[in-house]
Amino acid sequence: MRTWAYLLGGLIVWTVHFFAVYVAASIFLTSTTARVVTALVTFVCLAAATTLTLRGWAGRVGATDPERRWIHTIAALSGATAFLAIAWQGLPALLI
Amino acid sequence: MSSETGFDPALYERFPTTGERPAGEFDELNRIWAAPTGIAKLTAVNNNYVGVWYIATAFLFFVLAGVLALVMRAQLALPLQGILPQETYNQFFTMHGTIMMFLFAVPIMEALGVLLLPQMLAARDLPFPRLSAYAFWAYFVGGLCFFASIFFGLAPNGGWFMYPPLTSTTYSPGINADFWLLGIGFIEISAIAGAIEIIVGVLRTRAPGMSLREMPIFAWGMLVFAGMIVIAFPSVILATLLLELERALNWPFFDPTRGGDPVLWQHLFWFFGHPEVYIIFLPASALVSMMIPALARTRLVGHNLIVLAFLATGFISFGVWAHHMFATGMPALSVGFFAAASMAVSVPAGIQVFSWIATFASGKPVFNTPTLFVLGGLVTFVIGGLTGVMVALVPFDWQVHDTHFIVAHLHYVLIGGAVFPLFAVFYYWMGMTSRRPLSERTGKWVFWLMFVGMQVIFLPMHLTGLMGMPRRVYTYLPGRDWEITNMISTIGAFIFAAGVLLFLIELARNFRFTVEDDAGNVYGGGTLEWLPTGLYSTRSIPVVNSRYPLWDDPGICKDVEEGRYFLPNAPTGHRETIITSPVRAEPEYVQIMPGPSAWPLLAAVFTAGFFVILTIQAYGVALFSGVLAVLCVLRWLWDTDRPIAVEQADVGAGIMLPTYVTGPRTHGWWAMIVLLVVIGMIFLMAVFSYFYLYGIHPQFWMVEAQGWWLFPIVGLYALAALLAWLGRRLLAREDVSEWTPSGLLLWGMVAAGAAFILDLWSWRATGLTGDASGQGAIIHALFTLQGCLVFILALMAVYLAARTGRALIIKPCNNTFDLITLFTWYLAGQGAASALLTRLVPGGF
Amino acid sequence: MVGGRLRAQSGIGRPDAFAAKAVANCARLQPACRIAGNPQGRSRALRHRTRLKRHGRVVCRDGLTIGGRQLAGYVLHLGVLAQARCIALHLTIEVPKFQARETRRPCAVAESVETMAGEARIDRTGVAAAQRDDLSRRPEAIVRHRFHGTARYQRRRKDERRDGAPPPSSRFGGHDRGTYRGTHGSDCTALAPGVREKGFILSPWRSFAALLPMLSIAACEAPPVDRHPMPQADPERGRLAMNRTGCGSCHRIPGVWPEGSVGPSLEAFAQQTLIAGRLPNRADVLAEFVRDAPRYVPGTGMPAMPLTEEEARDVAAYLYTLGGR
Amino acid sequence: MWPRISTRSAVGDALGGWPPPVLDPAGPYADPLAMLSWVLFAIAALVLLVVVAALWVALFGSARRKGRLGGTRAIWIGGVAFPAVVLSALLVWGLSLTGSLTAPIRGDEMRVKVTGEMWWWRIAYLGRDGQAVLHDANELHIPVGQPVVLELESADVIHSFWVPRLSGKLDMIPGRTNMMRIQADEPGVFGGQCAEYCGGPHALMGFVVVAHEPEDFARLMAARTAGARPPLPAHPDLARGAQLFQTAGCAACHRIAGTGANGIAGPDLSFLGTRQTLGAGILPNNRGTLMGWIGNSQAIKPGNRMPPYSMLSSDDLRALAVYLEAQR
Repeated sequence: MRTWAYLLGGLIVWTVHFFAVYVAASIFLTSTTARVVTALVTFVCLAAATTLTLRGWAGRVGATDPERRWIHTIAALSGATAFLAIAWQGLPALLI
Repeated sequence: MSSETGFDPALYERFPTTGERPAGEFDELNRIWAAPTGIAKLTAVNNNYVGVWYIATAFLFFVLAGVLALVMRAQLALPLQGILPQETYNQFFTMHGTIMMFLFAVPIMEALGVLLLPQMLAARDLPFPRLSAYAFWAYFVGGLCFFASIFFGLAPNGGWFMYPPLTSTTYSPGINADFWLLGIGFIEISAIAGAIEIIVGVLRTRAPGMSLREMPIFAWGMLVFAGMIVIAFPSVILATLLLELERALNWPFFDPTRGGDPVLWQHLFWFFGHPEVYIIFLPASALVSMMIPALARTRLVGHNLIVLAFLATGFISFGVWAHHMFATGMPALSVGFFAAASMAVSVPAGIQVFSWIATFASGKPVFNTPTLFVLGGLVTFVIGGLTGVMVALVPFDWQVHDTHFIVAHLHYVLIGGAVFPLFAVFYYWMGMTSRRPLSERTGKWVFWLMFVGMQVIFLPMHLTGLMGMPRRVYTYLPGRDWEITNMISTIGAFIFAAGVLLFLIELARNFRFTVEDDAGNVYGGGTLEWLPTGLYSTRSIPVVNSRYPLWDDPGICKDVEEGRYFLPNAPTGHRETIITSPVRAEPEYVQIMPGPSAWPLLAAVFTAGFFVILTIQAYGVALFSGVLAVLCVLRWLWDTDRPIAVEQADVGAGIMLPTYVTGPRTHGWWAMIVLLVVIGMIFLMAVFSYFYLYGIHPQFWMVEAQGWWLFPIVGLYALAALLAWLGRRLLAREDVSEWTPSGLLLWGMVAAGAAFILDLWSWRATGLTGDASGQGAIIHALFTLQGCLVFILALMAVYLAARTGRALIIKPCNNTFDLITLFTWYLAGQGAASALLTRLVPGGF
Repeated sequence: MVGGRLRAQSGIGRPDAFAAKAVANCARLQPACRIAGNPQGRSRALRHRTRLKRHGRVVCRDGLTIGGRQLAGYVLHLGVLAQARCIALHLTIEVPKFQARETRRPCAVAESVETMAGEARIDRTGVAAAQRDDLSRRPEAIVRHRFHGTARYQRRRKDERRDGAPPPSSRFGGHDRGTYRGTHGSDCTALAPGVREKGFILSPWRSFAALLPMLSIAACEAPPVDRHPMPQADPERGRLAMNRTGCGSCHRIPGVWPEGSVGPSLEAFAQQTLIAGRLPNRADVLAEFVRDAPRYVPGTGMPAMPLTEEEARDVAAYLYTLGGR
Repeated sequence: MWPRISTRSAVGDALGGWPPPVLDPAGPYADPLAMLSWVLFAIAALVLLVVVAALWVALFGSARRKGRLGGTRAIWIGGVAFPAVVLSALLVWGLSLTGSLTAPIRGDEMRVKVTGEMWWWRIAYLGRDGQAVLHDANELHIPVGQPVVLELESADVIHSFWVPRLSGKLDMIPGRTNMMRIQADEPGVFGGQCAEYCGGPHALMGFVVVAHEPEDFARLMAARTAGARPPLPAHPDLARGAQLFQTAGCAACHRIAGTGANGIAGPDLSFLGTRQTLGAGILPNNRGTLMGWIGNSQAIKPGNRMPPYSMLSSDDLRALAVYLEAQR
C-alpha cells in the first residue's frame, strides 16, 4: 500500500488540490475569498509536488534494486506531472 | 534484490528445470481444462471462449449502432428530409450514443481484457472465471433486449446523456426513459464485475517475477481502465438510481420547484461521462503500445513515460467532467479549474503520441494492415486531440458546444483513439483465436475505405458546426449553406460503412475459431500471449524478467511447452493458477479455480431479465426473476471456498505453495475491497448530491430529526462492527463451537439491521417524505442505498447460517466468514456516516 | 337557423367536442354556406379528389377537338393531344350559379360561384360518339364526370338527364330524385350537394361501357410526355422559392418542407385536371394563380403569395414535375 | 468563394451559413471568440503539421534523422515541453478571456428576460425596476452599440440560447437564472437557435435578434409600450378575424395586447405582423404560412403544443391570418 501511495504521490496531491479548489469555488463562487483559498492551496500543493519529485529523483539516483529505482522514477515523474497540472490549476485564481 | 513477501528471489534460478517431466501429466492437464461440448459449451467459463463471445457481441453492437448512424446520416444528407420522422430520429441518436458507449466501447475493452490479459500475464485464467461469464451473459442478454426496444418504438429518446427534466415523467411519460435507466443497470453491473476481475487479475495473477516494472503495457492500461471504472461508474449508477426513483416515486432530485436541481444530474453523469472517454481510450492506446513494438520490430520507447501517462490520465480525467457543462453558467472560477485540468489531461496523450512516433523512428516499420490502422488511428486521434484542446478553452467552447463541431471532435477522438486501434487489434491478434489469419490484401482495402470514409465524414463536419448547425437535430432548414458539408459527410459515412462491410466479409472468409491450432504469432510479437497455448493457457508459467520475454529468451517457448517452469501440471487435480504478490509478483499460493457451470449463465439471464422486465412494469415477474437471480448466484457461490485435501502443492522445482489461504492476502479479499470501493463511491456521490442540493436550495431544508437519535443508531452500528470483529477472533479459537463466531456475526447483522430501521423510523417520525422536498428525496435516497446493503446483509446472514449448518465455515479462519465480516464493517461505517450526515448537516444538535 | 342545424349535425360527423364547438361558434358568425363553400377547408375531401386524379385515366379515342372548338393553350399541348390514345377531352365547363341546399354534412353546402370557363380533361371516362355529337353541339353543357364528387359544383337537370344520361344507377344511389350521392364510398365524399347542372351527365355506366373497347388500346401506355413544357423556367429555383415562401405550410409538395395538410396535396399536380377545382391546369394560368389566387378564384382559401412573376413561373415549372409520367 | 447552391431566405440569411457565423462576429462579445478561433485553428494546423512531419521522418526518414527521433528525448521535447509551453500560453489567454467575458454586470444595461419554452422563446423587456414592460416572443429587438443583458430562464426543460454572431451560448435551466450579455455593432438580423437538446422538435426551435439604430429602437419601444394600439388597416376580414380569435379558442393561449386575449400558454402575438418568422424561426411570415400554421401546425412542427385547427374553414383561416398580420 505504501508503495502505491508513493508511486502515485504526486497525482494524489493533484487530486487533493483539484477538489479543494473546486469546493472553494463552489462555496465562495467567483470571489476574492475563493481566489485567496485557491492561491494558498496551490502553493501548499506545489510545494508538496516539488518535494515528491525531488525525493523521487534522489531515490532514483541512489537505488540499486532496479524495481525500487523504477518506483522512484515513476514517483518523480508523477510529482512533476502534478506540478504542471497544479500550476495550471492555480492560474484561474490570478486570471479570472 | 529485496523481497515483498519473504519469497526468496534466488529460487527463480531453478528455472527452467531440467530432467524429464513425468508422463501423463500433460494429458491430465488437458483433461482438467477441457471445455464442455455440445450445448453445454454455453456453460464454459474459460477466458478463451468467453473472451471471444464477448468480443463478437460487442462488435455486433458496433455494427448495429453503426447502421443507426447510417440512417441518421441519410436523413441529414439534405435539408428537410423525411427518411426518419422526428421521434424516430431522436430515438436513433439516443440509441447510437448509448450503444456505442455502453454496449460497444466499454464491453469490447473488457472483452479484450478477458481474452488477452491471462495470456499476457501467463496466468491460466482470470481469477474469477465465473464472474467473467456472468458479466458476459448479463451483457449479452440484457444488451439484446435493450436494443430490441427500438423495434417497438420504445427506445429511449432523451439523448445518451438523458438530461432531466426532459427525461422526468413530466416530459417523458412513456417507458422509453425507463428502458435507458434500467436497461443500462445490468451493463453497469457487468462493467463493474469485469473491472473487479481485471484489477485482481492484473495485480494478483501475473507470472512470477513479472514485477510492476516488467508488466506489459496492456496490463497497465487495463489496470488504470478498471480502476477508473471502479471510480467513475458508481457515479452513473447513483445518477440512474436517483432518476429512476424520481420517475417511479416522485422524489424530486432534479425538480427545482421542490428543491432539486437538474444540474446535479449533469455533474453526476459527466463525472462518469468524461472519464468514460478515457476508459475507452486507455486500453486501446495500451494495445497500440503493445502492437507498435512488434510492428516496428523494436522496443517501446518511453515505456515508463507511457505508464506515467496512463496513471496521470487516470487521475486527471476525473477533474475534467464539467467541461461538458461550460455553458451551464457555472461560476467562472470553477470553469477555469476545469479548463486547466482539461489542458493538463492532454499532456499524457501527447506523451503517448510522441512515444509511438519515437518507437516507429527507432525501428523498421512494415506497412501491413495493423500498422496502417495504427498510423491512421494516430493521425486521426491527433486531430481529435487538437480540437479537444480548442474546446477546453472556455470561450471557444461557448461557441461550438453542442454543435456539429463537437460531433466531429468526439468522433475523431473515439474513432482515432479506439476504433482504428481496435481494427488493428483484430488483425494483430486474430492469429490467437483463428486457424487462419486475416488477409493482408483485403485488410488494406478495409483500412483505406474506413480511413478515407472517416475523414470525409468528419472533417467537413467541423465546418458544419462553425456554420451554426447544432447537434441532435433531426433536420435543418434549407438556405443555410449546410447542404454541401452534410452531403459530403453522408457520402463519407457510406464509404466508412463499406469498409466495415468488407471487414465482415473478410471475417466470414477467414475467421475460424479455435483455441489449440491457431495461426499464431503472425506479426512477431514479443510478449507472453504468443507462448504456445491450449485451453489451459500455457503449459507452464514462466519466470519473467523482461518486458519482451520472447525476444530476450529465444528458448522460452520450448521450455514453457515442455513444462520447465511453474505449474507444469495440475498438482491438486483441479483447475488452478498461481496468485502472486501485487508489486514484485512473487508466488504466494495456488488458487483453485472454478470450472464450467450453468449457474453464472442462469444468474445473468435472470439478472438481465429482472431489469428488462422491471422496465415494462411487470413487477411480479421482475421480482420473481430477481429472486431466481439471487438464488442462482448463491448456488454458484455454494461450491466455492472449500479447502482441498492437498494443503501444499509443488508448483515446480520443489517450490511448495499453500492451496488455501485466508485474510488480506487472498484474491477474494482484494475483490471484496474493490467491490466496497465501488459501493463506497456510490455513497460518496450520494453525499456529494446531499451537499449539492443543500447548497443550491437551502430554503427547502426545513425538517430536522432529533439529534439524540444518533446515540442509539451509531451505538448499534458500532456494536455490529464489534460483534463481527469478535466473531472473526473467536473463529480462530479452538475451544468454541463453530456456531459461536457465526452466531456473533449474525447478532452483529441484527444490530446493523436494527440501527437501520431505527434511523429510518426516526426520520419517518418527523413526517419527512421522499416526495416532499430535495431534502426528503436525498435522505430517502441514502436510506435506499443503506437498505440495499442491509438486504444484501440479510442474504449473507442466510448464507452464513446455511454454511455453518453444513459445517462449511472452517476454523481457524475462513474466507466466507472474512468477506461477510468485511461487508458488515463497511455497512456499519456507511450507516453511521449516513446517520451523522443527515442529522448534523445542516441541522445539528 | 343555419347555425342551429350545423350544431346538430356536427355532433354526428365530428365526435370531437372541441371541434363541434368551434364549428358552432363559426356558424354563429356567418352563413353556413360561407363556412362550407370553400374546398380548401376540407382537406379530407380534397385528398379524395387527389386520389381520384392519380388513378384517373383520361380517355378518348382520339385527340380531336370537340365540337369544332379550338383548344386554347400551348401548341405543343395540342400536338400531344393529337397523338395520344388515352388523353384528353378538352372541354369547356360552365358552372352555373347554384344555391345552397340542405346537405348531409355541414361542409357540403356550396356557395354560388361565378361562372367560369376553362379546359379540363376528363377522368376515367370515355365519350361515346353520340355524346360527342352532343358535346359538339353544346360544348358548354359538358360537366365532368364525378365532378360532383370532387369539386361538388355540379348541377343536374332532369331534362338533360333524360337526353343523355341514364337514371341514377344503384352505384349513384339516387336516394332522391335530383340528388346524387358520392361515388367513392367515403363519408366525406358522400356530400351530394344536390346541385343542378345545366348540361348532362356522363354516366359512369355509359362511360364504362364506352371505355371497355378502348381498354385494349389504352393498356399500352403512352410514352412519357412532358405535358407542360416550360423551357424558360427552372424547377429547382421554383422549389427553393417555395421553401422560401412557405408553400409547404399548407400543401404537401414533394421536395418542399414542411408537409402541411391545410391545403390540398400537390403530390401529383401534373396530373391534376383543374387548379383549385376551377381553373384549367395550364402553365400560364398556374403562374398567375400562385401569385394571387383570390383574384382568379374568389373565395379560394389560398392567399396571394409573395412571389415575383419569374419565381411564379419557376414554381409552376416545379409543380409540373410532380406526378407526371 | 463558397459555391452557393441555394437562394437564401430571410430565415436562412439570419440563421447562419457562409461565412460561418462563429467566425463572422457582429459584436464585442463575439469578436474575441472569433479571434481565438482563428488562432486556435492556426496552432492546431501547425501542431498537426509537426506531428505528421515527425511521423513521416519516423517512417521514411534517413537513418540519421530517424535515430535523432527515436529516443526518449523526442518524447520529452514533443510530448512534454512543446505542449506545456503552447498550452500554458493558450490557457493564460483563454482564462483571461473567460474572466473578461464574465465580468460582473454593471447594472445599468437594458435588460430582457428570455424564457425557453418547448419549443419557442418567451421574451419580456424589463424596465428599470425589473418588471416586464413589454411582452413578445421569438424575436428579440435590441439597440445597436450597447450591451443588453439577457436573463435566461426556462419554463420546462433545459434549453440553450445561442446567437453565434453576437455571443457564445448559455443554457437556460429550470430553477436558475443565467445572465448573459449580447451586443450588436451594426443593425441587422441575427439568427439564433436552441443549442441544447430539448426533445421533440428541438431542431425547429429558432429565433432572430433584430438590431436597430438606437433612435429607431427607442421609437419602436415607445410605440409598443404606449397604451394605444395603432389602428388596424381596413380589410373586410378583419372583424371576423378578431372575433374568431376570441371564439375559436386562440385567446385561451395567446395574448394580444389591448384586446381581451390574455392567454399566456403560447407566444404573445401582439406584434406578430412585424415578425420575420413564424413557428419560432422556421417559416417565413406571410398570410399563407400563417393559415397553414393555424390550420395544422402539427404537420409543420410535429409535437409542438398548438393543436391543429382543422375545423376552421379557409375563410376562417384567412380571416385569422388577416387579423394576425395586422398586429403590429
